[in-house]
Amino acid sequence: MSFTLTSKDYVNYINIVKQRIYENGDYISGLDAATGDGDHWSNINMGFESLAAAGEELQNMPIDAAFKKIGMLMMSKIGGSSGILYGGAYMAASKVIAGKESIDSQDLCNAMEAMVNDMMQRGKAEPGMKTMIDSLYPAVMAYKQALSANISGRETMILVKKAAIDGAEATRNMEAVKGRASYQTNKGVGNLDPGAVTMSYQIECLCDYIIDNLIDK
Amino acid sequence: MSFTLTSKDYVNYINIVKQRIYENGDYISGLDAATGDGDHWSNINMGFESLAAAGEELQNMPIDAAFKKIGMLMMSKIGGSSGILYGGAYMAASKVIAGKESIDSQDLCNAMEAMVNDMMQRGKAEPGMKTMIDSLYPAVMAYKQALSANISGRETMILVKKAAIDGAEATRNMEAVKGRASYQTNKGVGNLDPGAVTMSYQIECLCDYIIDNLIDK
Amino acid sequence: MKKIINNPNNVVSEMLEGLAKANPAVKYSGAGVEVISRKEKKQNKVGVISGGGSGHEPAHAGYVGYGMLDAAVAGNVFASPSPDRILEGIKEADSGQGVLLVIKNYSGDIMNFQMASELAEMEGIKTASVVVKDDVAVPDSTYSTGRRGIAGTVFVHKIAGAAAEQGKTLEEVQAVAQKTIDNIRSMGMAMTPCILPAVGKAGFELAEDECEIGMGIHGEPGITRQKMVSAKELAERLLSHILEDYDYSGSEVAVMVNGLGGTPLMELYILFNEVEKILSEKGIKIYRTFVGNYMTSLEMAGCSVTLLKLDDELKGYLDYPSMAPAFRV
Amino acid sequence: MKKIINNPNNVVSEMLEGLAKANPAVKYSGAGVEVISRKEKKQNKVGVISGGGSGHEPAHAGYVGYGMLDAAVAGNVFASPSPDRILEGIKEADSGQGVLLVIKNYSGDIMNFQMASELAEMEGIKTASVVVKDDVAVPDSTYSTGRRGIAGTVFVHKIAGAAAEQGKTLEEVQAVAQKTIDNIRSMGMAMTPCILPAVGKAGFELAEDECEIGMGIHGEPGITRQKMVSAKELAERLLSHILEDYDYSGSEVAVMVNGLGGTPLMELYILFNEVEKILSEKGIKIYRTFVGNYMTSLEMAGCSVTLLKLDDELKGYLDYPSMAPAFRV
Ligand SMILES: Nc1ncnc2c1ncn2[C@@H]1O[C@H](COP(=O)(O)OP(=O)(O)O)[C@@H](O)[C@H]1O
Ligand SMILES: Nc1ncnc2c1ncn2[C@@H]1O[C@H](COP(=O)(O)OP(=O)(O)O)[C@@H](O)[C@H]1O
Ligand SMILES: [Mg+2]
Ligand SMILES: [Mg+2]
Ligand SMILES: [Mg+2]
Ligand SMILES: [Mg+2]
Repeated sequence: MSFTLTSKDYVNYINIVKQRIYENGDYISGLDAATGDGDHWSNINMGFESLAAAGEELQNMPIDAAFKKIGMLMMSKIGGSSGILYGGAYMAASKVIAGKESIDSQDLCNAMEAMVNDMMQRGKAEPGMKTMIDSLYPAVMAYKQALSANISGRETMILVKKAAIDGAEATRNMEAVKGRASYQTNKGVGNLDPGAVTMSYQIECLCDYIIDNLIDK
Repeated sequence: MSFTLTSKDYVNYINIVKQRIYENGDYISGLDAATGDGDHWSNINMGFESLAAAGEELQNMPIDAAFKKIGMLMMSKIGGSSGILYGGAYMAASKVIAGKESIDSQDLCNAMEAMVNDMMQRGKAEPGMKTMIDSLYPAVMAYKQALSANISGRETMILVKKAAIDGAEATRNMEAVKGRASYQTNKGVGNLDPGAVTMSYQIECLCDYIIDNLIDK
Repeated sequence: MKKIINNPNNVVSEMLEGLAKANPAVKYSGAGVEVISRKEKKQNKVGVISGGGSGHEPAHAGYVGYGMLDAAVAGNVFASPSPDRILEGIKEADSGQGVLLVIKNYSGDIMNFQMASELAEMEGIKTASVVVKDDVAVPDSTYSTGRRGIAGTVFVHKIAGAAAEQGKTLEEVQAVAQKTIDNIRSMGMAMTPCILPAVGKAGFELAEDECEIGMGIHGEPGITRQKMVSAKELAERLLSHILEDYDYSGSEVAVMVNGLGGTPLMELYILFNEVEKILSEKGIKIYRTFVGNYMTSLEMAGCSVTLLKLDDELKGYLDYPSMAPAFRV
Repeated sequence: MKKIINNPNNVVSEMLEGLAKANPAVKYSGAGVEVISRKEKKQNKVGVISGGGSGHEPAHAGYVGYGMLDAAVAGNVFASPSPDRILEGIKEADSGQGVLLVIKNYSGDIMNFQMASELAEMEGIKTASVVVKDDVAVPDSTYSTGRRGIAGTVFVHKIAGAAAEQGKTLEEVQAVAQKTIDNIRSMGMAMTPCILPAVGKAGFELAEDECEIGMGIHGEPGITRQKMVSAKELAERLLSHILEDYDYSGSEVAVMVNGLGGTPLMELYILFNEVEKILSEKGIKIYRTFVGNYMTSLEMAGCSVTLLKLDDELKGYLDYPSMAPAFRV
């Protein structure tokens, strides 16, 4: 039912999502340019490049330490809103999985919940405000529900992934309250939130990685 | 054979050439941009606008005083190379026709000769250096020759005009020595000198004005 | 993209390296930290630091110097510096009397400076913060992020820096910085987009005859996109937004006409000439004027106008000497 | 054309009116004369004036102030001022000890300043002239007009101004200005054209990946049009032209990295960072550095690099205080 996610797995996943983000440069830059300052892609891309560069070190750490290190790297390399939000989130996640070499599905769900809580608190933001939270929050909700419903690991991952993608898509019609899109007269309505889209890439890649590599077919 | 050119005529001529220059803005600006700094048209256009604005005053002066005033206006309103060259030239011309209410063909020839001499001295330039002198100088030579050959006033004006236009055209293949075109690696070869072109407009308009208005057909 | 750069990823460190070589009064922390600070550290003085994304040069590193900032912390282009960088800036600025953080009101900056100040407190350094929000293009709000901080920030650096230099306490410096913020309003416009080095192309376009009133210093949306207007109309438009928001009537002000990077000084002076006429008509007295590129957006063409209402206290601080290369008084 | 202006024909007078309102230490002669001069006139001091076409702001009016110019005379955009304007500038600068005219080497400027100095002599004012020709993009020549005067001119203002302020005679000020000129070399490049307000469109184009090495500050042709290069290669290229022309090896220099108006400070610092590396490799010691927009070409994107070889005398004058708003030392 469950799976075991190691630091090595996480580094593999990082390399996958790094590529995904890299390939979508024009698209993501365009989303942030439309409603913000245009740097979200270059921020997050630089962040994943530095995570990938630290891959060797990360994969030899226990997963809690790896998460902490990832948080510190994202906070210091990305900068901007995303850097601190991801940085804080990974550090918070690291705490709830403290002492673990590797994690199972419940741990991952707990970690993601800790992440979204930290983001909401730090960003003084809630779901519905047209931010990256709008992808992560529904994914966490779906994850929790799936775990309590006791459905298969594969189905769980599919539900989580779908919630994240739908959540990102739902930002299109939201009015921005936080972040730069809130400066627009129309509050960014009609445009996707770039942070929600890159969040959905990450969740999607992670779920796919778990499905493809950690769960028996 | 000869004609009588008054200040009133000169002001009429100024209005005609002002229009001619105004209409060729893009063309002349383009010539100066290609080899220089692009301001020749705006300089000379501003100059003729201020001459036209002073028309009332100019047409009630004796012609020697009008030339002096024109020189002062051109020097102070045009600026750049053209302003001082035209300014100095008109002042020099004013001296050779000193004491005259109006001028005849010989006087005009003398005035133009004084002009080109002043320009050459002030600009430390000679014919063949790809400047406005290359239009004025041959015009003066043609004028002198025509006067000594004793041909008709109409024919004289046609010859003067042709010499000015041909002279301007001849700058195309000259290498610039003075002025900004001299900075080009190819010394501006292939491009007309803007100052020569606007000089040829002036001589052409003046000759045409004399033919159309001052000479019996 | 045509820029005089080497690698787009190194623009910040190479720029600051160059800046520190050009200005012997400051030192550069090195790549990855991106802090410019005074070489001669005065003891027992409140430190004043600022920072934010890069691309706003001379902000913020150009304002480090006697009478102004003690340190400036640079993020990547248009991205707030991270807490660890800011912490280094705080440490450089600290000489035992605490450090004031001058923050521009963007959620990224707020979050990063907030965490940095927590880290500093953990290391025993007292900090206080002020948040500059002068851009009247955005409605003020406590629910949303609210008003952006733009060119008016430079006045806050100047005044807080002077107060600190004169030996005021952290609370006093913070109070006068806050008072400055409360009396500043700015409004900008842009005529061309800017290009982030790492992105390589413009994020939006403005037609050959268009401008955007109220655009932010990161190219954030403004109030209206419209046909370009004359300098006179532009001055009226920008000032009307400012004067609707805050009552400057009868007061003495400092004026800043700020260029966004691609607009020549000639145009800024022509704009100021119109601004002055309007203020003088309205009986608003100009005490001191600053015209130039103070808070830019890379190569963006455009400008902003800032008014700061002055009293004797603020005048004194504004007039106090500053040796910061980008703001010599 | 998108410019913050009113009427293209009034840009110079409106700009100078704005400048004088912003800077209480200077006065403006009024439209048609276009002279900015110091309000407080020191008696019995050699006057130093400069001027030229407008569009090079802060040159020349921004260099009027204690320790630098006494007056600056502005022509229309890119057109030398006329003799009558220059004469007014000379009169403003004269306090009985004569006036030095700092002229940039363009035939228009030479002819207009020459006539102005004759007019001044007729009115009993002694004048002397120096002609700045620092642009190594153009071969030097006595037959043709020869080398253009570009950003290096600002160093001549600074040094002549300091010498005059220290009470040197007209001959002495002229001699030190000439010595400065003899030791200055500059080289520039451009990435975009500029637009004359009265013309309304660019006179030439540069492709999205092209630059022109050696282009003049009025958009005059350079040496080569080529693909854009990195900051490192650009520094090598510009310096190689300079160093081929004049032997700076083993000497101490002042460096200026000048922006043409549309290039952000970030890029200028990155370029300087490379310039510094090359000079230090070659054992050329930098005594003092100036990075910024000193001699611009309207909104043109581009830059120039200037080296001035210093000895103790020139160092002294370079370091002497200047209160000119665009060149505070
Ligand atoms: N206060 C906030 N809370 C949560 N998320 C936020 C907040 N502010 C911004 N974001 C997210 O950050 C994204 C922008 O990130 P980025 O472009 O890297 O930073 P910046 O806005 O500082 O330029 C937005 O699309 C949004 O998803
Ligand atoms: N030394 C000179 N002698 C004669 N004519 C000159 C000289 N220098 C320039 N010119 C003429 O002036 C014209 C340029 O005039 P203009 O553009 O008004 O001045 P500037 O070159 O100062 O921008 C050139 O096309 C040329 O005909
Ligand atoms: Mg962004
Ligand atoms: Mg010209
Ligand atoms: Mg940003
Ligand atoms: Mg010119």
